[in-house]
Amino acid sequence: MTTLYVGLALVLLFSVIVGLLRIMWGPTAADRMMAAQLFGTCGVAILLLLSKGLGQLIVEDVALVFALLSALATVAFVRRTWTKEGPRQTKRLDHD
Amino acid sequence: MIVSAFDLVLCLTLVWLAWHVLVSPDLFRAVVLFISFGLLMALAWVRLLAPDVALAEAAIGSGLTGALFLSALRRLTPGRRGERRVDRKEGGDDEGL
Amino acid sequence: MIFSPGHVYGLTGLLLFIVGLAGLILCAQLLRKILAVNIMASGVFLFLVTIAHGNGVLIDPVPHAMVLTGIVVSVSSTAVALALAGRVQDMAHCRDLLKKKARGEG
Amino acid sequence: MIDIVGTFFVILGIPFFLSGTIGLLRLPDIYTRLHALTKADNVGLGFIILGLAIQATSWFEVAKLFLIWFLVLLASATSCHLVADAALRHNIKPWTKERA
Repeated sequence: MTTLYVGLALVLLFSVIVGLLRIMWGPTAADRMMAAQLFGTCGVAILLLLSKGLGQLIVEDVALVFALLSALATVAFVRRTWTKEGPRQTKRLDHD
Repeated sequence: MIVSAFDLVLCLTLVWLAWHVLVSPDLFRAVVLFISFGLLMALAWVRLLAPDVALAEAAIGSGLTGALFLSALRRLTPGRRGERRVDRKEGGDDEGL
Repeated sequence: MIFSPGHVYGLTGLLLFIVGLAGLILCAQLLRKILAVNIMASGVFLFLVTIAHGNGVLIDPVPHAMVLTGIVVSVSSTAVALALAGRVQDMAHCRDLLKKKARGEG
Repeated sequence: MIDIVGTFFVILGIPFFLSGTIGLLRLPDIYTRLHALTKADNVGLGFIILGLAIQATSWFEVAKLFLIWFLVLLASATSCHLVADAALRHNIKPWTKERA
């Protein structure tokens, strides 16, 4: 049982490592961010498989927190990094 | 056996990620690599039988720190318009390390 | 079992600390220095938790508490450092220690 | 018996994850990659969670597992929409056969 589930987690870890290639290549910033989003989902799955394979039930709570906060980085990216208008800082310096 | 294979792959990936966070020419790529580094650290805590630390790392390390860096990146990147810097079609630039 | 997790993760923590320290010294951009400090902190935490893990039978809770506190402290100090870096860039008009221009085509 | 069915579902979820990763690497533009990523991964995670929920020991655990799946669905739908919207606002043209 342990071997099977940890082995499946290892397969998903390899899938994450292959997904790193998209972060390295990614032509646009959004491609890189989407790869990070994939890691969030894969991380939840790996944590669940590890929790079953190693018999640690509390790890499911870690997966829960992962799932809860996985959208945070993407939202910060879309709202704060990849916006159209110029840097807010120039505006604030004008006020000073 | 399979468990130590998992450990080995995870550790190699962590070191590889840390190295590329520091040498990648594009700052945005470095930040995204750092976010994935934080995600994989949570797996390492689980393997070290520290689910309490994994919980804190999942909440703070990957969620909050990533958002912090992403929102600071806009202010700390050069160029009059941030999107020209972040949204280039070709690969990274070579403006120092 | 070929490797005990103590060996693998302890060595990884050490390597992360070294890589982070090298990045902190060698990289010029301020944001990358902050990233390097974070990586160093991760290495230290990994090493501490590995010590607490021992041989996996009896787990010491004190390093866990220290690492938990350390994670929270490191995120707050990261926030302060990022704010300071933004302030340095605005006042000195340079975004790294090689005095590259902050505004304009740089 | 229950263990075999649960393990079957868990193993069934893995190919969906792998296809999500392959789609992320091989599809031509950001919109198609978004599609591959969010759909394939959520179905894969759904199968894994179904398999684990079948083997779960308590109803509380089942509820927790499905809560995790619901949260991941919510997060990926939200972020997929946000990224696609931002990409359209950045004038990234969707891929068509003619422009390939």
